[in-house]
Amino acid sequence: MSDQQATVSRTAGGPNHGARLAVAWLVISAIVDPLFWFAAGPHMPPGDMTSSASGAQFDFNVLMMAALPVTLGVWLYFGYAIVNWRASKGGSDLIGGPKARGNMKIQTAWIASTTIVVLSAFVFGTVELIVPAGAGGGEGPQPIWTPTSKTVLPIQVIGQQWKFTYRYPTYGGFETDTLMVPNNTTIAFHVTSLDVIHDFWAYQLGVKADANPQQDNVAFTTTHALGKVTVRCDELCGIWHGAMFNYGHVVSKTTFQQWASSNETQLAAVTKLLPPFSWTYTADANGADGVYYPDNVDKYSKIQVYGAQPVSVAQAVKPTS
Amino acid sequence: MGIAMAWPPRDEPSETVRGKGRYVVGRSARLGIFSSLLAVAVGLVVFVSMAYLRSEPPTLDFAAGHSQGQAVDMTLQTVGAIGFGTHPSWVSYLTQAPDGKWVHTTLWDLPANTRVNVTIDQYDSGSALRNPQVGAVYGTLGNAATLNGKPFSLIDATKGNGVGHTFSIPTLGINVPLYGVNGNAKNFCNSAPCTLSEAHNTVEFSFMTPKTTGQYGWQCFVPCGGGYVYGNGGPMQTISFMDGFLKVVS
Amino acid sequence: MSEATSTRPQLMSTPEEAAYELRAAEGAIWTGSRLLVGICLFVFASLAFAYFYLRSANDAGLWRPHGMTAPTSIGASVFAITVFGALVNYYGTLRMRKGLVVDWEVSGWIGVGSLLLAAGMQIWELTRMPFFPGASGYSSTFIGWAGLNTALLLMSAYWLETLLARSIRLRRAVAEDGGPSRSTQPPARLFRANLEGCTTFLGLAALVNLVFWVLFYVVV
Amino acid sequence: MAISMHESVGLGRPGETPPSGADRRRSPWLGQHIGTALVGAVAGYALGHFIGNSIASGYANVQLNRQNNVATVLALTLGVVGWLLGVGALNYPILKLVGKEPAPEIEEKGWGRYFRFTLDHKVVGMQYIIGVLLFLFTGGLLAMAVRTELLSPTTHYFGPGTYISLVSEHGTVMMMMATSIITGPIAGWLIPLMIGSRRMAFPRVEAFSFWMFTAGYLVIMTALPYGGFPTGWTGYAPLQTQAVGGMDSYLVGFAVVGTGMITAGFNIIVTIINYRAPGMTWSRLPIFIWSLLAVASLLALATPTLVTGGLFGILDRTAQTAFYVNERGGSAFLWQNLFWFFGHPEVYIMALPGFGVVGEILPVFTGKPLFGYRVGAAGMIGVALLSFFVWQHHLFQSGINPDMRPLFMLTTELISIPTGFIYLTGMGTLWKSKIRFEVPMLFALALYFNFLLGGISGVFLSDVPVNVTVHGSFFVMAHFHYTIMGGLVFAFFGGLYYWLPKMTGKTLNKKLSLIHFWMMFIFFNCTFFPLFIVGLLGQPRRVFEYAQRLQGLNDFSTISAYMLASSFLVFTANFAWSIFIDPKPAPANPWGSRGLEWQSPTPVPFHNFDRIPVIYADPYHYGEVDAPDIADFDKVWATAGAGASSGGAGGGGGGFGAGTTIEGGPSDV
Repeated sequence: MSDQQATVSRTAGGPNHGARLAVAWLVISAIVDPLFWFAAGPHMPPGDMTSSASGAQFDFNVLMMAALPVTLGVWLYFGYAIVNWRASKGGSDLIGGPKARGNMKIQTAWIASTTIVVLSAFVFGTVELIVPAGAGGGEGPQPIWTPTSKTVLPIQVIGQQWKFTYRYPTYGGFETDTLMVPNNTTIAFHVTSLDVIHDFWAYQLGVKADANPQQDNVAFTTTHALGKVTVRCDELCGIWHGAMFNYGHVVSKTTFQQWASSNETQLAAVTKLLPPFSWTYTADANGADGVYYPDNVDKYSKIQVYGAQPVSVAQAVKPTS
Repeated sequence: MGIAMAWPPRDEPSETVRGKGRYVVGRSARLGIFSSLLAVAVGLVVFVSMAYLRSEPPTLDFAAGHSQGQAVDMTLQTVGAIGFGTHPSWVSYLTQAPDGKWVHTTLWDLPANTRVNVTIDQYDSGSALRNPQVGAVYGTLGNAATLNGKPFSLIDATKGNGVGHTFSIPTLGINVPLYGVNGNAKNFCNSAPCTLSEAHNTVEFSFMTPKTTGQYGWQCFVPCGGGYVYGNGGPMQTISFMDGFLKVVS
Repeated sequence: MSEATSTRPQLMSTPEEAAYELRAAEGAIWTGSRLLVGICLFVFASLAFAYFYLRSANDAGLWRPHGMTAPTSIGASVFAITVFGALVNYYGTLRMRKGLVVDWEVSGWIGVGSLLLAAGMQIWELTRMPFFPGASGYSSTFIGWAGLNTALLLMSAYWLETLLARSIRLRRAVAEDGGPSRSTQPPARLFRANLEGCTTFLGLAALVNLVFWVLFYVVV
Repeated sequence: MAISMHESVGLGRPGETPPSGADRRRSPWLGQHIGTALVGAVAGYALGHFIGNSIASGYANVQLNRQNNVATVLALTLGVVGWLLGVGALNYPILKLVGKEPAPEIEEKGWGRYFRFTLDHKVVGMQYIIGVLLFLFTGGLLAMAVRTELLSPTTHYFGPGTYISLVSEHGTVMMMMATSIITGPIAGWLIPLMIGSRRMAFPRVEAFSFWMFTAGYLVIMTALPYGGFPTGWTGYAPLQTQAVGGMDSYLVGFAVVGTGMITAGFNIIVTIINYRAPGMTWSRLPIFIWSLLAVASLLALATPTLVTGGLFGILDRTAQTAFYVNERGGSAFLWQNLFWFFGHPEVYIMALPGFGVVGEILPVFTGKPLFGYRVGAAGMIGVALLSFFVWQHHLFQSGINPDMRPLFMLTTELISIPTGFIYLTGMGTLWKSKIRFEVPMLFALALYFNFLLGGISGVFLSDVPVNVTVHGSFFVMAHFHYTIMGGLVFAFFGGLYYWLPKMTGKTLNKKLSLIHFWMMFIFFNCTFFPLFIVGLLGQPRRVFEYAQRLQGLNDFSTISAYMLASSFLVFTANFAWSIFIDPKPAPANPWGSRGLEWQSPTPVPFHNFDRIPVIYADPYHYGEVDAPDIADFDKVWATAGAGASSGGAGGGGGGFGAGTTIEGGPSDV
């Protein structure tokens, strides 16, 4: 913005409004930007418990570095105009005619500078999306940006009206209401739904992925701090959407091992009733389908029809196909 | 009519174009008309919000006269078709009020941090589960429940009569499946309230209400809203049918 | 007008103003009919998007599980009759340009009849389907097509019919001025602009029918 | 629309005096009006219900749940048809079947005309004002209900089902309103006056769009008695397919309002292209008209996708097709794609007219010409074009096409460049100006303040990594309230305060207007700014339970929302008092505008201009000593306008005839 203001100032007489504005703007930016970066930045959501959370925090702060000067610059300009150029104070000598109707330099500078800002934001955003393996967002069934880590813990997140459950395919495929995540581990969340669209939002993990029926939506993150995690449904899914939340924990690897093995044993009886593990959670062959479609020719839920092939636990360790 | 206009424009009106007295009725009459329209609008809004939007089934009070440490007994029933009201064909829960009457509600006042003994008479037939995980009992006291007097911890919904409904409080981690009755039973109950002479299963369990007061939603996890995609519409999304609140009070 | 309803002088357009507004009205009909074609194209493009989306997302074999196809003979008839109606009308407009108004009227009525017949057959086809509407992606999009095409055909028939009815009245009204095809009277000029727009729209109907006939019956 | 291709010009000369005996000051109770429309709607509704019950009461799903969607859809659809028949909107389309010429467009008198199907765009404009205010205040009351529920994180004022229905109803009503809030009332009233035309191109289509709009209001209001709908305004399937009867009201309502939007956009485009006065070249067009041209092309071309998508939804719910049910060959993503292909242009439908309004207001109150007029106009067209290519940014976390995310991030961020032009024109116009802080100017400046926050937060949303946190949270909710309410609604009120003196000939009370502005501005920001923070701290949209720690911010927002709502009470009181109860005459041109619309007499005669004006200059010659006349209103065409009658574009060609062939008057450059 300083470009334009400086240019304007050269074209007009009287006090050098452009220079004043530019100086004020530079001073304000020089104060506000570092202030935000150092004082507020480290506390910005969603925190830094995982790679994707800290990535989102970093990106947010970087965007703020550009957004604050732009916003304050525009407000400063408007404030300056309101204070200085009011008719009740006499205002300026009116400029009419072609001079007031446009200024090629300013217009070009404006377009060029906004284009540069926008393209930089695009390049930055793309890098920040691709390098950290999708930045914690749901990448669909065939993720194209995958983590570098050799070992990935897959956790299947199942949305249903109205709760989330979690299946751990590498631990016998048990299913539980509680989300437990080991620390310093790369996780692949395989998010799917039994019915309508939900959205798995593990706030502190910096992970968000829609849960679609018959779809496997994969999101990656790597944990690096212990703590409590809030999980909320972020896509309107019916009456209890607002109550569709629960809490998870990032725990040490050994605690997680103990928890997982004990659950595997304790829940063995239930696990036996569950359908064989697959990337989309296919309803049981006799599962209630609501009898909305009366033809009964192609009932839901025959695994062979819907293509969701069961996979062995060994296959399940590496999430990508 | 060219307009080479002075700047800034003159303050006084350059041309008065419309006078008063255009209206058929006088000023006070217009004021009256407007005020009454406003009053009607306000009345309509208040009526709609109070009489319609805020209307809800009655809340049964299990907390009144409750003394500390004493357990609360609560009896519910589930029925395949409520048989009355605006949605006679919907499945529903009913609650027995302390005076013994069956009330079509799922809202209860319960004292905090108190043991609640629940008896559910299940009159509905069952089906398989979309998610068999909800066939397990968990979150009750001792993770225990009895079916017709016998303890059980898991129902395989693909066998026998399947699961009719569940009683689940997701935020408290409580889940109890209710075994279905035979849909072909001669004495199958077709409309509420059902009586014990009709085919039913009795499920009993206990749970502790939380220490913090507030409203805790509960629901059924069996897709029993027939005629809706995924079986989760209609009664499954309507308070007093398959959804309700524990209103935990101190 | 004997008793003036307004205190200001009655509006009297100069001939130049009248000509100006007449050209604006003609231009409005031209622009409007093209815009209408654009609007309808977006409607059918949405349908085509649905078709290709569901077809390409066929990972679970649910696009057309049992090789089901809507009744091919009825479908081909709907397509053929629609194209026939549009072509007949177009031929009629060529005749009308030579001053043969009645020729166009005959072909126009044939066109209306064809379009109505096609719409009727499209509805009849719905009762002759070998599949349930919700059986597959194909069946769903087909039902959508049948509904939208019926609406399109009825709309085209309506438009053409209004022009035919107008033409009959115009023939009398502008008889001494060269008839609807030659008259320079405003109603005749607007009528011709309107007919031109309608013919364009029928071209759209024929095109859409061709595309979706290929999609639903030929390359399924 | 085709059905109303009018023949404006009867057998006689255009504009010839109507046939005798046509004193249109008829009794307001006679003929067709809103009362007969209601009767028609009720009759159509009952008929539709009857037909639907005879068709579908035996369906298996209807037997199970006694919810007959076929009957509901037919009842609502035929209700709308009955409404249109009752008000007389279909009289001419029916008469056309027997070749009848349209009735002459003659002036109606008396207050009864405001309740009729009328061909005067100025009357339709006034009808639209009341219509959009009805929509706005209904949506506002629903918002109050939503905010009331959010006073407490755990105790509930409404049931959860009712709450979601209120949220959905609020969103839908407001979206429907916002599509028309400026294009209906202000644009409908002003376009012919601003381009020097005596009429809209298709006056019946103009009126039709209004009566569809009101029918849409009635239809969407039936959602509540039908049990509401749980999907929010986005109507995501398969929840849509699963929902109770209120969903039918949503789908039919959007189709009805959508049809109204298409027809309104259609009419605006055709009028602007064809009915510009001689000399009203493209470079002399007011910036507001440019914005309307951009908006109208979005209205006409994006909305068909919504209507088609809604039709698929209706088929899923009635004919049991499976467009949106994954398990049967459909795809829930299909709805998301179709909906947002409409939905994102829709967002700009709700931004661009606001830019146009402030573009008109700023030059008047700064006494300077609009800065960068061409850039501003190009920006609006650019926004309109780009808006067709950004829709998947709503689906960044959905699992659709992850490989496309960088592309949609780019297009989304690119759109901020043409949007930035609006700031360029605004800031350039303010440079060394003489600002008069009249009420319309305050609203215009407030738009620049608010929209900046809305726009900048949009860049955060477009950044995919940040989107992971803010998608679907209160952050996005605050973002679009800042753009739509902070932008469009502020522009609407600015426009009302600016043009109402022209429209009604009456002066609004300045003190009340100022109170309204300051309350609205302050409490708008107090209501929505905290919601950015609430969203960043993890509160998803459309929830009735939230974290205890967020109660303070939510309560602050709720209380501010109550104050915001009361600012509209001030406006209503002002409007009623100044227009109806105690009217004070307004000066002919109270703001000293050079706009063409201010140069016609007040009240504007039925035909707007006795002589079609010949335009000499654009309306922004402020601050010039020898400013040219904008137009000649008494040009005797027979001598001076010779160009007008030459080169007639016969046979339907020449869509760009008007405005370009005349070479009257000096050039303005």
